[in-house]
Amino acid sequence: QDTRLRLLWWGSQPRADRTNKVSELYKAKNPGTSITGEFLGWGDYWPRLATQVAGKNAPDVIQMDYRYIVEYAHRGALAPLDSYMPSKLNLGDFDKAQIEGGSVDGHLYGVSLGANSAATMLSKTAFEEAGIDLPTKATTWEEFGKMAAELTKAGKRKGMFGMADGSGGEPLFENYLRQRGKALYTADAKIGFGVEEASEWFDMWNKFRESGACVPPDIQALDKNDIETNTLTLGKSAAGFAHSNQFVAYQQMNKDKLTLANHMRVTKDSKGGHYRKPSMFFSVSAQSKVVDQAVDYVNFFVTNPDAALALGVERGIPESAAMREVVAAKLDAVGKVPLEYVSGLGDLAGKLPPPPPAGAGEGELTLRNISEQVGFGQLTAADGAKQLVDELTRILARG
Amino acid sequence: MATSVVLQKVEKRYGSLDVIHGIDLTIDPGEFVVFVGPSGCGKSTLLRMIAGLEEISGGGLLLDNERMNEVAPAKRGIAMVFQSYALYPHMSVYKNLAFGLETAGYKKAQIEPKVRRAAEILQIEKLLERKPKALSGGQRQRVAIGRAIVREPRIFLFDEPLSNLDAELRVQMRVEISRLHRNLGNTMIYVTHDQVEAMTMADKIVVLNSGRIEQVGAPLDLYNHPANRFVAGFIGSPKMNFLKAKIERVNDGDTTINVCGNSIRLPRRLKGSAGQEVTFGIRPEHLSVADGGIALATVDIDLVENLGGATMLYTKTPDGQHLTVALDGQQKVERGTNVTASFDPARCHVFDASGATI
Amino acid sequence: MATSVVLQKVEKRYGSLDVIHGIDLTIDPGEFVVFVGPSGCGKSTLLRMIAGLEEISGGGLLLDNERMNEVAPAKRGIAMVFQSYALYPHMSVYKNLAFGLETAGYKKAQIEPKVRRAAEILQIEKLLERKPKALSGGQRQRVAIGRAIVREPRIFLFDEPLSNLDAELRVQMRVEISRLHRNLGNTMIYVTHDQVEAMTMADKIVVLNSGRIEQVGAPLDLYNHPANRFVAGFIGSPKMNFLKAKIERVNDGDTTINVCGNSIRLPRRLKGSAGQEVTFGIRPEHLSVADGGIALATVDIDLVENLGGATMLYTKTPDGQHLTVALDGQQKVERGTNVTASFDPARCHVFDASGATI
Amino acid sequence: MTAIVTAPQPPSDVNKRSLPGSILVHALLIGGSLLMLYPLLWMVSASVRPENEIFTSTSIFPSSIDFSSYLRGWVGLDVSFGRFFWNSLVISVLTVVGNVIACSLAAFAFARLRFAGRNFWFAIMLGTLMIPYHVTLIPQYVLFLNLGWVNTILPLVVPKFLASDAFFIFLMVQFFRGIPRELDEAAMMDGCSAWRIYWKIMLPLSLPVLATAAIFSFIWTWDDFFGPLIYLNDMNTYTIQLGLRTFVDSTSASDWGGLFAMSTLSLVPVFFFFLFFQRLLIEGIATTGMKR
Amino acid sequence: MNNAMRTMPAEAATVERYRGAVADSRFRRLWNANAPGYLFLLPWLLGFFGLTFGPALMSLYLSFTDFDMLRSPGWVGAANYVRIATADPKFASAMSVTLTYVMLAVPFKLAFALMVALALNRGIKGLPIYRAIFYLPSLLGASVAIAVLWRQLFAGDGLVNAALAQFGIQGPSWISHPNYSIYTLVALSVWQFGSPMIIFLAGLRQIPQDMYEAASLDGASKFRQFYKITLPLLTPVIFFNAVVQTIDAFKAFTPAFIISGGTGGPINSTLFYTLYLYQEAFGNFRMGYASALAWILVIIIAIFTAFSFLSSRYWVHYDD
Ligand SMILES: Nc1ncnc2c1ncn2[C@@H]1O[C@H](COP(=O)(O)OP(=O)(O)OP(=O)(O)O)[C@@H](O)[C@H]1O
Ligand SMILES: Nc1ncnc2c1ncn2[C@@H]1O[C@H](COP(=O)(O)OP(=O)(O)OP(=O)(O)O)[C@@H](O)[C@H]1O
Ligand SMILES: [Mg+2]
Ligand SMILES: [Mg+2]
Repeated sequence: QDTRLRLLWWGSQPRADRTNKVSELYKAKNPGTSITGEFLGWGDYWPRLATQVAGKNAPDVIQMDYRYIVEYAHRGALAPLDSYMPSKLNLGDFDKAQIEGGSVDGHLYGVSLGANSAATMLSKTAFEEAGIDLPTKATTWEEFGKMAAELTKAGKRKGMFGMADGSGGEPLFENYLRQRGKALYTADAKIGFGVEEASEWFDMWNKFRESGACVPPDIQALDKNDIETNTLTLGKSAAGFAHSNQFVAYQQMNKDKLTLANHMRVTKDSKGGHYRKPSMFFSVSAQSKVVDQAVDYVNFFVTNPDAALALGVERGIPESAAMREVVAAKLDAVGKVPLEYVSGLGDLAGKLPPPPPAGAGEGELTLRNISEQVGFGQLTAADGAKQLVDELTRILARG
Repeated sequence: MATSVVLQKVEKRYGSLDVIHGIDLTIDPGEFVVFVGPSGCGKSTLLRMIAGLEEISGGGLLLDNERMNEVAPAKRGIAMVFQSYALYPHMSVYKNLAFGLETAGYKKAQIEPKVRRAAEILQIEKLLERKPKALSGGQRQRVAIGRAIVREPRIFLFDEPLSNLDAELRVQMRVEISRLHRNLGNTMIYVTHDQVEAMTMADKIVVLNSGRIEQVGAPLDLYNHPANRFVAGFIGSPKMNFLKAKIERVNDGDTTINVCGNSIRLPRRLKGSAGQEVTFGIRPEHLSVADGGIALATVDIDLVENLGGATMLYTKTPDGQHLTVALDGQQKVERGTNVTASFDPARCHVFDASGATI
Repeated sequence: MATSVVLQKVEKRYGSLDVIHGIDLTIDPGEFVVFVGPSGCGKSTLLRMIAGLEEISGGGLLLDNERMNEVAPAKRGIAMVFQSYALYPHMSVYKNLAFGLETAGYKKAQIEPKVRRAAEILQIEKLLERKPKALSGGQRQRVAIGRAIVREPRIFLFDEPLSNLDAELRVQMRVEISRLHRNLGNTMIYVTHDQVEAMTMADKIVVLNSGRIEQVGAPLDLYNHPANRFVAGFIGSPKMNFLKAKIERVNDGDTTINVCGNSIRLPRRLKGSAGQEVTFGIRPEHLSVADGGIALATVDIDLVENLGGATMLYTKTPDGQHLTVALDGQQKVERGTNVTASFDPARCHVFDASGATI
Repeated sequence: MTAIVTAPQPPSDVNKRSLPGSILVHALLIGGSLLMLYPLLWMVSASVRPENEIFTSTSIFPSSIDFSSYLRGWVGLDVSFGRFFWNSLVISVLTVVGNVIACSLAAFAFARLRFAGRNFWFAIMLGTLMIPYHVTLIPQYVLFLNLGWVNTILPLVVPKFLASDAFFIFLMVQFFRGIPRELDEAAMMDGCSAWRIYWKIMLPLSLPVLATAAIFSFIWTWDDFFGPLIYLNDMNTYTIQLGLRTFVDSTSASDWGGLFAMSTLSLVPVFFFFLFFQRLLIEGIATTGMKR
Repeated sequence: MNNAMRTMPAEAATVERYRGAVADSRFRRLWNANAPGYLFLLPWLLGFFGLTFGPALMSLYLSFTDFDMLRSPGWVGAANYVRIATADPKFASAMSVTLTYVMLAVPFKLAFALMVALALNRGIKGLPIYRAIFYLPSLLGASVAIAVLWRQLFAGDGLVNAALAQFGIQGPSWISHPNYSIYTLVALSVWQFGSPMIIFLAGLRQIPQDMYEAASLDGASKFRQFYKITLPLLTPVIFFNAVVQTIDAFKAFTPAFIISGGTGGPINSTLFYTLYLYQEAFGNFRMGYASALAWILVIIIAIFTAFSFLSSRYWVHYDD
């Protein structure tokens, strides 16, 4: 009896090429299985997935994001995978914390396909042109602000500022909060910070704006939260904020030589802002009629060395220690940068926060919105902070 | 083929505006009926109601004794020449003519000779490939006629079909339509403003006025015995002269009336009484300026129109009333002079105050 | 106001189709010129070229001696009544009439009386608020006339303006247009198929045939002295009778021709020679069946048309040619009987083989 | 009989424009054209320039030219772009046919036929124009899923044959109303059924609006992406727009060069479709030859 | 010509043929009066009841539920509507953004489309090419290219500011400034004037030429011809474009989606109503709520449309 597996993921052709190769490998080992893979860009992916799930026509294997896994899991769209461990789903050499990352309410709903971390992308070329040293692991926000302001003043490139305005960037804000011992969200789906932190955060960026360290608000607003509109890509800033696994893509779009750095420290001794984040999961649809085979495929995907070789670090650094080694040996220079970055975070890295609660997506937009209001001077930092906390509270309460 | 048409108290309202006020009319199978009447009196509306293009606001329409009010136009078996032509602008003349036949399911081979024959009759053979846009007004009108006559409907409706044709062509077309009527024997209803057409073609003329029938009758009846002043004035061109008059004396076999200050004895008894104000009517062609007949008045000539075959004198009576005199041939009369108009008392008409002939 | 119109070898081609073949014509300032001709001969085209609506393919158009070929219609100072009316469907009758005046920059207060006066003349006062689609054919035509006459242009062009009006209205309108011409004194060009209009209104009639001028002249000239057979046949209704004839003898003061087997002496010298085949022309109204005149032939009556004021006899000569006789009044003649048609030799016409009058 | 060739119409505005005037008109039009052409030029330029220049450079002149993205774009995806062209073409052409036929039928009913409830249905028809499609998407998806139509072109095509595009119905109603009723009446007198009037009178006289509907149907379907996104899963059934979208993912490495190269190519068929059908935007002739 | 008609055969059966046409019962009469209309409407009716009505009804039902797309909907009564009316500041802000957009984009776009259509309606050389070029912006639809292009035009260092700089004006980044971003979307909408333009062109073509002949003889200048003849006779098409463009503008989604990347930013200044609806539905899994939003929009559009139809009696001229 033939088995048909349907896969759905977001990404572009390079990712598809790699994924399809794994499917070929899998089919070679499991004759009688046919696999159809569908892929779309990030923005198109979610409406299609939602529609298919709503229509009870979901694919068997679904690529999931950290942000949405709770939403889908909570609503029963995903199949819990605990019962398949460890015999069918062998995550033995996975980092425990990363397995946790795919768990909601104590059940495993997603197998992490790779890890990344929030990162600061820097234009090495621009810093060198301006004669400014690149930040180090010890650099604080205050120092970096000065460096960036200097770079702006140096004015080597028309319209280029030191850094992007990160005040509305959720990963960056979360990093800041974690360094201060707080969190964006708590495990029980509450806000993990107070007005004070937020207010200081907005204040800090206000100062950066004043000093010319970061781009003005109307330039920052060009950023649509994707690679091609990041101010770094647009040549408006020498530093931008993104995720480590996007480094290759950023480099591809940029004439300058880029490099990765951690997010700056709040104080000299603050630590633990970063974390290894599951960049994406494979989940199995609860509607699937072939859950067993789907799980088997996922297992193959993350534990087979040939598969790992085919995938590389395109989806992030493999979670399996064994696979990591297999992959590391074959990486080129650009490919190595994110790998080394994530593994070299040291004390900057901390524990994986719980998956964001339902409503996190709206929360992200809210942060962005309020940061813009502060940026454009429509709200003071303090008012912005208050409003942020209020609104997030309301959103979380609504769920 | 021939079909009777009966209108029973037919009315037409556009919103609150009554344009046809209850018309009763019976048209026998195979009759040729001409509708005449002043512009705007409702002739076209009547035709359109018979055709089914206009809803009948009140009353009934029977064709062959079947009520037709609600029957679709296409099912009534009527062909119509529109006053506005309404040619199909996207079709060649040939197609325009052939369209009705195609619709009726005729074969190409049957259609071709019919269309050619009609085109020949209408003298538009050379235009068959043209679109209506490239035709002159009269040519369009002929196509419009052709579109109706290629078919063999129960009833033909013609709405001023010859109005834009030259005199010669008009005569020819008139003859052809009469011939068609003779050959097909179907019922024809024909609207015209042309006196000659009305007089020569009609079995029966219906005179309409403001949505009412004034008189129905054979052409010469209407000419000779108009039921009222309106019909008298409308039938015949130039129009009948009307003069104020007063009955002086009514005898058994004659009546004396006073017109323009002259007492005139008419050799018949009028339904009126002495002293009654009446209108005296006499057609211009029944007046003469030669000797003979009874003198009506000596009139001043205001205007002379020389038509070639006839001469019109527009004159004024001593008491200032207009009088038109039609004379044969080209007459050497001068404007400003005066002549004595005389008439044959058998040829005059008298109407009472309400307009009825007495 | 009055403007001269000169056409110099004016031609019109639609693609490869010539419809006007080089027309030369001079119209004096203030003249009233009537164009007549068979349907499709190019009358409307000529008007449209004068108006500037149709490109002139060849030749020149001068208004007041200025070349106008390339001047925009709006700048020529012309008002025109379209054969197809071309009323503005979205404007009320009032607006239709006022449009030209508004365009010319008249004030509301100046426009109102002009429009009212025109409406009164045209008897459409009651319709001023209506849209054209709620009008009868004749009412539309009157609005089309009104749109031209409210203005005071250099030149009026009328394209069969009265074709859809009833006889009475037509006479009234004819009088009004003549009056307008008298009052304004501007140049008028008028196309009509109506003999009476042509004869009574024109200072000068232009007879067109297939895009060429056949004759230009005063109405009675054309009637009495047609230059050729075409004009003779076209002017006058019913149409002139044409019979085959042969010249027998040409003398100084008279000519003898043979018509229908009768030798007839005409009291003038014809430009022809003995033995020549010619055409003999005599108008129906110049034939009689009474005594007097020269007998033409004894003819069989095919058809009698009684028009009320006149009677038409359609007859055949012994050698089978058609002959129409127009008689005054209502005659009691029977179809199938025969009568002797006689005529006045001064009134007949003779044409050579090419059609020219001799 | 020899056919008489009717001449091309004289220019509609009889008075010829003066030379300076026509230069001015052309200058304006050319200036406007440049403004309109700019995105196309930019796109072409983006398709041949180095990828790391696309988003930074404001000039439309590339620093170097490289046509490789055309090849890469055409064959770079799992399925050749030719396939997407074919799919788009099939769907678009069927849509054109469906819309023109079905919408004109409905429009004819609304514009010309009298029947009980006409105004009611007309209002409903307009109402369907107002509902944002996002919220009917899922119920409709479920419907098509139950019909077994998902992953075929049926959900994209069948509704067009059922006049689902109220826009076109309304458009045609407006134009049909401009055709003189007397022509219908003449046809009725010629014995025509409603169908024949529609087919022989209405449609031929509505060429401009039918061409308009055809142009829009084609272009909008060609450009449509949400419908195919939801209903077409298998890449072999993808349309051009879906194909284009698979070049880019905002969160990972994208093939921008390929995207712009194929975007440029994808314009070619629509452009020619437009050029062809706009020729049918001819002079309306419905009222010629009529006394009005 | 002569007695040609004589040879035409008479059709004996005609009388029989017409006899059957007479309506003989109430039902038949009803059928005769209504059948053609409904037959022509049949495809649409099938489509409506088969494909549109059900989903529309469903979405109406969903608007009274907490449907999240993934689980079965649960009835919440009017809660969604109550929330929209009382506790949703984004609803008000999205509505005001949308209304601004409608009020600006529709008239400008129509005016522009009409202007260009008029310019392209003359007998000049190269017309088809011009028309195609002017349609081009609409051809590009809502592609990435447009997003980039608009940034190039309206960003801080864009062409618009470069032009303004010639006059010594230092403009902001229009496209990403909360005070101006909506206007760049209006500009985009106006720039994509192709479809109303084509419809206008088709409409212009339908105006009888003899109207212009009559008007030019009445001495009317080109301008007067335009606004006394062209405009009134074009009103059915203007009306159509106005209604349809208004509906479209109310439902505008893609321009904001591509320009703001789906965020509606900066500061919700481009958060169109349907964008908000989309965010609620697909971003926040509140399909029930989104459906309620949708039906409120339908009602608002319907009111506008009904108003247009009522007013059309006074200014739209139909020839039939
Ligand atoms: N657009 C055209 N293309 C080709 N031929 C045309 C065109 N318009 C008119 N004609 C032809 O030119 C000739 C002259 O037409 P015109 O309208 O001037 O005739 P007319 O004298 O006004 O006739 P009528 O008395 O019937 O109105 C006609 O034979 C007609 O068929
Ligand atoms: N749609 C309408 N709404 C209102 N009144 C109308 C409408 N159509 C026609 N009428 C009026 O009805 C009357 C009769 O019109 P009809 O067309 O039947 O006249 P007619 O006798 O044919 O005149 P004509 O000889 O001028 O063609 C006219 O007075 C006209 O104004
Ligand atoms: Mg009439
Ligand atoms: Mg003419």
